[in-house]
Amino acid sequence: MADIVALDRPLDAFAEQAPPATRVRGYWQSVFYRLRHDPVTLVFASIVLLIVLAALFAPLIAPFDPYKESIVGRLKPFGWREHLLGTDELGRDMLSRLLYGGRISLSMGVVPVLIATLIGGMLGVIGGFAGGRVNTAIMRTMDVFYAFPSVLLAVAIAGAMGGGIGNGMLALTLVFTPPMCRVAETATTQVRALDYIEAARASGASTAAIIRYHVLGNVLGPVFIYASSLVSVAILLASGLSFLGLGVRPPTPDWGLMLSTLRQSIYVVPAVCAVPGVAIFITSICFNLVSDGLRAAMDVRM
Amino acid sequence: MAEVIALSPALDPRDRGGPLQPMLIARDLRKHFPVKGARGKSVQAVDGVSFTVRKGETLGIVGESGCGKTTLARLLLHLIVPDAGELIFDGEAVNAPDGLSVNALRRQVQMVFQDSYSSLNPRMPIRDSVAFGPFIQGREKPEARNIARDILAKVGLDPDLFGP
Amino acid sequence: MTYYILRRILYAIPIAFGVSVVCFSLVYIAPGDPLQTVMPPDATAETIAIVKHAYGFDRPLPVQFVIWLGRVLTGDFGMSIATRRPVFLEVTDALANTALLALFAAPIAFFTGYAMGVIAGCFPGRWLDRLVTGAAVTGVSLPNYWLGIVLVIVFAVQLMLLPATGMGPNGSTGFHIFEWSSARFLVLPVITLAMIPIGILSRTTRAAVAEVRNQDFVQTLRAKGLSEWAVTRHVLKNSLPQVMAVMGLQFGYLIGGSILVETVFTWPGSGFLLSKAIINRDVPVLQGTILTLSLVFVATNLVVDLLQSLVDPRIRRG
Amino acid sequence: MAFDTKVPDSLFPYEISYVLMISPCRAKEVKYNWTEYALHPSGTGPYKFDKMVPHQRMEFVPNTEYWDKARVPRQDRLVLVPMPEASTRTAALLSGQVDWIEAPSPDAIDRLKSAGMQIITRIYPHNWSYQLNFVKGPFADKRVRQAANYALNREDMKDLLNGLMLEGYSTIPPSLPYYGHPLLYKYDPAKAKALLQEAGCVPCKVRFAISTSGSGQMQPLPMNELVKSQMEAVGFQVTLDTMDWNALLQVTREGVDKHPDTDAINVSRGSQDPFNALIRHVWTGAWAPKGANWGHYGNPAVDKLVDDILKEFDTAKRLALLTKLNELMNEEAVMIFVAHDVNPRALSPKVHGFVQAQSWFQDLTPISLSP
Repeated sequence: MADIVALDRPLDAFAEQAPPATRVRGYWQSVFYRLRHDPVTLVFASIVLLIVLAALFAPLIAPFDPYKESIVGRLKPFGWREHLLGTDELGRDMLSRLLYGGRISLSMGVVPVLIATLIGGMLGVIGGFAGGRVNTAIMRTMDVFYAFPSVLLAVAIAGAMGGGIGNGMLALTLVFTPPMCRVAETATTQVRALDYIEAARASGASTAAIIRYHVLGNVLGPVFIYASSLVSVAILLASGLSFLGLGVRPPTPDWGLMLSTLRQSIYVVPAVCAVPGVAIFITSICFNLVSDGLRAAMDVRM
Repeated sequence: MAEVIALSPALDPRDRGGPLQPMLIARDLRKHFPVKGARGKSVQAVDGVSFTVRKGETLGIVGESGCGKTTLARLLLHLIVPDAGELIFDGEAVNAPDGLSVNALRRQVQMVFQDSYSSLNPRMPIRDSVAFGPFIQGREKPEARNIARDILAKVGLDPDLFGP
Repeated sequence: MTYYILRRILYAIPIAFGVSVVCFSLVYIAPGDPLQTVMPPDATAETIAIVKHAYGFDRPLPVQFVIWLGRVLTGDFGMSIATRRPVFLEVTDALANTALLALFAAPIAFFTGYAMGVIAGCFPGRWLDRLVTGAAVTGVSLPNYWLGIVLVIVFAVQLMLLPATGMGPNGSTGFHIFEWSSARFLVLPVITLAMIPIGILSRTTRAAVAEVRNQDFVQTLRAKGLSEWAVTRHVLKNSLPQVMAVMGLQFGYLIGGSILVETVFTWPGSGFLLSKAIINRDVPVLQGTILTLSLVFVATNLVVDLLQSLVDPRIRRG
Repeated sequence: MAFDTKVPDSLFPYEISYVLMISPCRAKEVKYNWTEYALHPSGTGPYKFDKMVPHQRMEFVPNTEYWDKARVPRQDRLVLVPMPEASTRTAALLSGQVDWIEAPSPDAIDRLKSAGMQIITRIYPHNWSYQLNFVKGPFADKRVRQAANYALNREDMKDLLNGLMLEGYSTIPPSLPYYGHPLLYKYDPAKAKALLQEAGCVPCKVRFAISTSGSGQMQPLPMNELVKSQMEAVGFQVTLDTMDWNALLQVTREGVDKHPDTDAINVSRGSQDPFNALIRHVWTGAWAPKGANWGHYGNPAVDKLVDDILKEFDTAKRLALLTKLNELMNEEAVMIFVAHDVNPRALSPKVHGFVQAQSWFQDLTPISLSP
C-alpha cells in the first residue's frame, strides 16, 4: 500500500525539497518588485520625482521672486550674490524662474498626455471592444489626425488659435489622442480575441463587467507604458511651441520661452542661457529612461 | 432510453431531474451565418443537430476545422442564440418562459479551452480567475475567494500558491 | 499584389480628404472673423468684397468648403497676406528646400541609427549596448532646436568653420549641391535634424533585432550549424519591415516637422515659411503649407507601406 | 512740376520725401501685375536692382550712369538678407557670412566689439513711446498720464539696453530745432503715486498692446516688462497684450474705436519732419483710422495752433509755433515718453566710409570694403 499511497500523492515527494513557498504576488506587486530591483530606473524615477516636487513647491523653495527685476543685476553668471544660477535678461533670479517655469513646462507636457490617455484610451477600448462600424468610424477619424506629423499639427492648431497656454495644451492633447487611441484599440482587439473573455461571458458576466475586470487590466499596461514614453515628447513639443512664441506669454516663466528670450544674451552669460535647455533635456531624458524601465517591468511576456 | 443505468453515482442534492434524466438534450439546433456581400447565401454552421448526453457520460464531437464544432459549443452555452431548435438542460428547457434562465444555465456550464495561454487572464491571480464565476453570479468577494480556495484544494492545488 | 496596392491607395484617399477638412477649418478656429484673417490689414472695401465673393464667405460652410477644395485642387491656395504672392508658389519653393534637407538627413539618420540598433541588438547587455542605448536616449531627449543654437555658436561663431544661417552663398536659387561653397550650409542643419531620427531608429532597431533573436527559428538556424554571421543576416532581414515602418514615419517627420530647426537656421524651407506665417498671422500660407506637408506625409507613409509589403510577404496577403 | 494742395500746408516740402513713386511705363509693361513688378522694378537711383529671391535676399549693382557722379556706389554688389532674429544676425556677422548687421541685440555688443566689429550709434528722429487712449479708460485724465511718465526710471531702461538709447522725455529728441523747453517728467515715483491718488485711480488698471518685435521697436519684450514693473511700483496694474508686429500695426491703423479696452499701444514712430513728429499725434484732423492720432486726442487750442503752423510759411515764425506745440504736448503728456533709439549697427572692420545720418534713411553709396 505504501507505494500506492506514494503514487496517490506524488506531489509530497517534491514538497520537502521545493524551496519555501515564495510569497505569491499579484501582477502589480510583481511589477513593483521588479522595479525595486532595477537600480537605473529607480535613480531616474527619483530624479523625476525631485523635479516634480521642485516645481510643485516652487513658491517655498525658490530663493527669490521670479518676477522681481533688477536692472543692475542683469545677466549675471552663476553664484552672483546668492543667485545660484545667475540672473536673466531682466535681472530676475534664474533658479526661481527655473522652478516656477518647471510648473508650466511640466504641466504643458504632462496634462495633455493625461487627457489624451483618458480620451484616446476610452475611444480605443470602445472602438476595440465594439468592433464593426463603430471601430472603423473611430479609427478612421484618428487616422486623419495621424496623417499630420505631431509638430505640424500642434503648430497648426496653436498657430491658428493664436497661442497661449490653453491653446498650446489643447493642440498637444489633439496631437497625442490619436496615437493613444490606436495603442488602446490594438491592445483591446488583441485581448478581446482571447478565450478568457469568452469564458467570462460564459460565466454570465455582462459586457461592463468583462471590460472592468478583464479588458481594462490588460489594456492599461500597454497604454500606461506608451503614455509614459509620450511625456518626454510632450515636454519637448511644449517647449518648442513656447520657443516659437505659441505657448506661454511673457513675463510668465517657461523653459521654452526662457530659451528663446535668452538667445539674445548668449554671448554675455552662455552658461545661464543654457540652463533652460539643460532643464528640458534632463527632464525629458529622465522621463524616457523611467518609461523604458516601466516597459521592462510591466511588459512581461507569458 | 429505458435501459437501467448501472448503480448511479451518489445523489447530488442539486440534481433536479433525478439520476435517470439526461444531462443535456439538444433537438434540431440550427445556426446559419449570413455571408457578407452575397445576400441570401449563408454558411450553415449548425443545421439540425440533435443529441442526448446522460449524466456521467462523455460525448466527443469530431470534425475537421470549420465544420461548426465551436459554433455548436457556443450554442450550448447560449453565447450565440440558435436560429431554431431546443435545449433541455437537466430536464428544463433553456431560455423558455417556464424553463431555465440563461443566467442559471451559466452557473452550471463552462467551457474549457484548448490554448491554456489565452484562457487565463495574465493580470489576474489564478484564485481570482476561479473566484470570478461565483463572484459574477452575485457572491461577495471574500465568499467567492473561499469557494475558489476550496476548489483549488479539492483538485490538489495548494491555494496559498495561487493567490496573494 | 496589385489588389493590395490598390486597396492601400484607396485607403489613403479618405485620409487626404480628412486632412483637407482639418486644414479648411484652420481659418475658422483662428480668432476674429475668417475674412479678417485672410485679408491684408489695409485692404480697401472694394477688394474685401471681391475676396468675400471669391471665398464665398457668405455661403453655408459646406459650399465654402467645396469652393475652397475646388480651387485648392487646381493649385490656387489663395494669396499670402504678407507677401501678396500666390501661396502655391511660396509653398512649392519652400518644400523643395525642405526636401533637400530631408534627403540628406534621412540617409545619414537611417544608416547611423540602423547600425547602432543592430550593434546594440546583437550584443544585448554588453557595454556596447549600454553605450548605444545611452546615446539613443540622449538623441531623443535633446531639444533639437537648442542643439542647433549651440552648434551655430560653436562651429559658426567661435570656430568660424561653417556658416551660421541661410541656404547657400546666393540663396536657394543659386544653390549648387556639389560645390562645397553651397553644401557647407547643409552640414549643421542636417546634423541637428538627424539627431531625433537616429535616436528613435536605433531604439526601434535594437528592440526589433533583440526580439527576432529570441524567436525559436534563430535557435534552429544555429542548430543547423549556420555561422553567427549568417544567423545575424537572417535576423536582420526579419527585423527590416518593422524598422522600415519607423523609417517611413521619421522621413515624414523630417519633411513635416522641421519647423524648429529651420527657424533656428533661417533655412528657407516650409518649416520656416510656417513659422513666419504664424508670426505674421498669415492664415492662407499657414493653411496651404500645412495642407501640402500633411499630404506629403500621407504620400510618404503610403510609399513606405507598399515598400514594406514588398519586403515582408506576410503583409501582402493582409 | 507744381503740386497744389487742398488746404494751405507749409510743411508739404518736408513730406514729399515720404511719397513713394512708381514708373508708370514699367508698371504698364508688366500690366500692373505687382508680383511681376517686384521682380523687375525700375528707378533712377544710384543702385540698379539685379535680382531677388523672395524671403531670402535682394541684390543691387551700382548704376554707373547715375547723374551725380560723386554718389555712384563704390561697391561691386550690395546684398540685403532679411534675418528677423537678432541672435541670428549677430551669428551671421561673427561667422563672417555678412559684413553689416542692423540692430544687434544690446547684450551682444561686447562680444561684437571683442571680435573687432565697429559699433555705430547716433541719435535719430525716433520715438519709442505709448500712444494713449483719450476716449475711454484712465488715460483720459491728464494726471494719470503724467503719473505714468513720472513712474518711469529711464536710466534703468538705458542700462537694460546696454546704453543703446537716449532717455525719452518728449515726442522728439532734443537735437531737433523745435524741441524748446518742454516740461520734463524726470523719475519721481512719489509724485506719480500722489497724482494717481489725486486722480482716484487706485489700483490703476491699464492694458497695453505690445509686439514681440518689429522695425524700430528696439527690444519690445524686455522693455515692456521693465515699464510694467516700474509703473506697478507706483500703483498701476499693467496687462501686456503681446501680439506680432503686423497685428499691432492693424490695431494702430484701426484706431481706438475698434479697440476701446486697449489703453495704450506701444508703436515706435519716426519723427523725421514736423508733421510726422508732432501734428499727426494730436491733430483732430488726423484721427484714426484716417491718420495716426490713434487715441483720438482732441484739444481746440492744439487744433488752432496746428492751423496757424500750416498757414505759416515763414520758417522762423513757424519754428516758434512748432516749439510751442511740442511744449504743449509735453505739458498735456499726450504720450508716455520712454526712449529714443540710436539706430545701432555693427559693421565688420573691413567696412569703410560709412557716416551714419540722423535719419531713418542712410546713404550706402560711399561704403567700400577692404579685402
